[in-house]
Amino acid sequence: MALSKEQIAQRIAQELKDGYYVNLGIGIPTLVANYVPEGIEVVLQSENGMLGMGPFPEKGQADADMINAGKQTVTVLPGGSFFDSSASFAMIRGGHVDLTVLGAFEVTDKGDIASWKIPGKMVKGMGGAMDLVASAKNIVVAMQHCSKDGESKLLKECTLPLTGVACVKKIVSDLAVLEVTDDGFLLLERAPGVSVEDIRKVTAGRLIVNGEIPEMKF
Amino acid sequence: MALSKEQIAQRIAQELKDGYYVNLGIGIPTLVANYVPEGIEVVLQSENGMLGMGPFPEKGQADADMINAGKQTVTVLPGGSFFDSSASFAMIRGGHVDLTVLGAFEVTDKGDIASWKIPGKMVKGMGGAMDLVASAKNIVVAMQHCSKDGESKLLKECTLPLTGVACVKKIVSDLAVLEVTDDGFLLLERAPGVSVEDIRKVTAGRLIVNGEIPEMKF
Amino acid sequence: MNKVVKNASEALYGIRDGMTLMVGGFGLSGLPENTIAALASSEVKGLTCISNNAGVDDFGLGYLLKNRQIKKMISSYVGENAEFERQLLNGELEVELIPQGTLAERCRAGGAGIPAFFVPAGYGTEVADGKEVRVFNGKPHLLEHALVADFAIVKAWKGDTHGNLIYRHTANNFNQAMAMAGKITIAEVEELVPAGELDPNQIHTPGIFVQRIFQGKDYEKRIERLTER
Amino acid sequence: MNKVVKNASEALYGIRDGMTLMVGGFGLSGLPENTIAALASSEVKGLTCISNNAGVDDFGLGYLLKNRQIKKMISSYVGENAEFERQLLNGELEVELIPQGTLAERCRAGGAGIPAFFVPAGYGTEVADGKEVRVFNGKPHLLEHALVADFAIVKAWKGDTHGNLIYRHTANNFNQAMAMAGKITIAEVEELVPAGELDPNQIHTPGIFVQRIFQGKDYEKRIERLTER
Repeated sequence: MALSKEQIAQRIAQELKDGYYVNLGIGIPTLVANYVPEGIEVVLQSENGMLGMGPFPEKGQADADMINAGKQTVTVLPGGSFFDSSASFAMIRGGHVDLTVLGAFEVTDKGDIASWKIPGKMVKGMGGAMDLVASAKNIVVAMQHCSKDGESKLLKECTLPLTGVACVKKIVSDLAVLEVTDDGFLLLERAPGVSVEDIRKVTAGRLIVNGEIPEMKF
Repeated sequence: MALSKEQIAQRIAQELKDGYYVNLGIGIPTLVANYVPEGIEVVLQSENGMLGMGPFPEKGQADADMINAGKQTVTVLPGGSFFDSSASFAMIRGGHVDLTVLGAFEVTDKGDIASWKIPGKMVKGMGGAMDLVASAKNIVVAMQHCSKDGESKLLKECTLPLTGVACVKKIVSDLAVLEVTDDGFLLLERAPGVSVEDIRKVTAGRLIVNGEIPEMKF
Repeated sequence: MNKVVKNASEALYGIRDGMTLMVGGFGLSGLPENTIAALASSEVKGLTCISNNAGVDDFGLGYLLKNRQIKKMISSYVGENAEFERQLLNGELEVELIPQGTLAERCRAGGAGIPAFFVPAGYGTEVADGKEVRVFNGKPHLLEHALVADFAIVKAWKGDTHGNLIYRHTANNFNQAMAMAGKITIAEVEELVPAGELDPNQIHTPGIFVQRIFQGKDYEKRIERLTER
Repeated sequence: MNKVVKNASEALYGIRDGMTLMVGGFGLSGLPENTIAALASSEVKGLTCISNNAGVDDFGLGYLLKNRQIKKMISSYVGENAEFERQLLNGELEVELIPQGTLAERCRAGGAGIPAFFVPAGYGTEVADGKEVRVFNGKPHLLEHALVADFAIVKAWKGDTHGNLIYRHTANNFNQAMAMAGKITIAEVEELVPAGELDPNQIHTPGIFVQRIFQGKDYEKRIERLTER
């Protein structure tokens, strides 16, 4: 059965390691913060200018001067810090963020990603996504494997304008966990009850299946 | 009569305008701070990382964490600030400092300056001088007109390695005030009792004398 | 060294049609509300605004958009504004989109006298169109140029008469880099104090970058996405 | 997220002959005294040290020079050190001189993922030898490259267990930019506090840049040029 958004986030949370600095994009990636494994401490960066982002504020405690990159009101945890946007992207560009999680419209088997613009629709802008994908040491994409009409979003070539090239390292979709390798998408794990064949049918890019593919564990 | 070092500094202080941010080099330029005209407020920058540099500390009040670019202990005035060296040179390089005063071994009638290296002598390094001369909006050089053996230091071409090219705007020597123009050194003022002819004799670069040249006033 | 002006209108002295403005803030946070309001009630038009976002319909730069005072927006994300969309689709507004980190760094570079620098962001995308590409450490980078503005308009929490500024929390955002890059930088602050009252170790924007400062009033500090536990 | 190590020796774990080190400080101010002392009593040699100055004979990097642990110095000003001069004149030491502002910016760029940038400093001088020249706004500029280091060693006033740092007065100097550019950044502080005790608005170096931190001891904080009124 395909994963829910929460389950995708939960699976991505297993990629976290103790001591990681992590940037979580808008949407499913934001949910990852709810599933940080026991005994692991990570620091969340928000690219508008904070480290140590905490949960949303208690009712009545919201502060207009403390928002995240999605413009939501947030809190700061002990050990956090605030800084200007050029310093924030110095951290990102300089490779100091250990893991970046973001959503995508499409990815390719070479690690290209399209996530910001759909021709014919109003352009909202790339925000920090191009900076993040161009510089992150480790990028995990959280996405649906197919569009609503069942078209694969894991492609040989993106059909939409690119956000970055050859940058995605891992994909956690509602159906599978895949690693981007020189030879294409290496299938690592299946969603519970989803077969390799199910995944193969909806993966338009090169798919590599080596031996037995385990189900994801939660 | 040739000016003393204090008089050179005093004359340069007349170049200060209210509201100026000023960087004073080591040596004679440092003395300029003692002659800021009445009613004029300037802020001194020290390129290691402070604005609002004040006088030397009272006896027993020196703080190892508060030094100027010459490594002397100093104080900070109300309205001052501390910052890192990259921010400090951002101010300098970005043209935010209104006036830079520094010493020189040699200058040319095109505004080139040599101030950091004497072949055969131990090289100490350029410190911040190259950054300062390359970016200052307005550079005044405080210097002796001649070497100890009477050789002119206001030349057509520098004989020593350059600190910067075409950057000096004005020179206050012990003998004269000169402006660097497209046509050479324009003589603006004479030291008291020094004749135009005296100056001409020890100025190897192109000297322009237009009409009556007034004596400096203190 | 007193840079205090009475209010936003006085701070905007010299602004003219067709000028380039940097406007600090991210989303609706850290916006120079008073100065934007004064601009909106002025006649100035044909502005090029460099600002990470374009406000919402009835707040921030949305006011200037509604009045048709903006000719061009240079931003990284502009997606919350119906009037913006209408003008863009009608060809009444030019838009240049820049990756957020590149935008921040281009502002800092403008203030820091660095005319151009290389970054990896945007390589292989439409952002790279017409830009010089060079490989460093095996990775392609784009040459990006500094941005400067006729006026930079920023908002800080506290400021002093010398123009020193301290921002609060994430309301710093683009204000600090933009404050460096204005030929004239206007700072409005929630609390204006005499020089000497701010700790010189805690200044985010040293006064050398600020030409005019005033105490703002009636801050609405609107929250775009109130999110509670 | 506890980055605290016991002392300088533990902080230097992994340092090897021939590595490149950035060492914060300006003159003798803001020097990582404990870490330099631990280096001096270690066997490590063949170091390339990036530091604005080279210490004096019996303080700062002078200790390492005396021990012949430094192969090359990259600095802007090195003029206060007789042993340095002796080694240089004997060809025992390499020296690369870089304008001070360019040096600071190259360190920041190394930390900020900007591989190269243009500056006007040094154009027309020997510093320009072999460098690309390009004219921007009618003014020639040199292309300068980022600096990074295997270890950056910095000194702060206060720090917390997450590695957040606050500098005091002009003892900030090169520490902040260098802290960004170390593959491993070691911070020694005069006062180490638990995470949460420092105001998050006043952090000069966010902990993300710091891998190891410890509370230094017995700071001499020598004054190079005591000047009183």
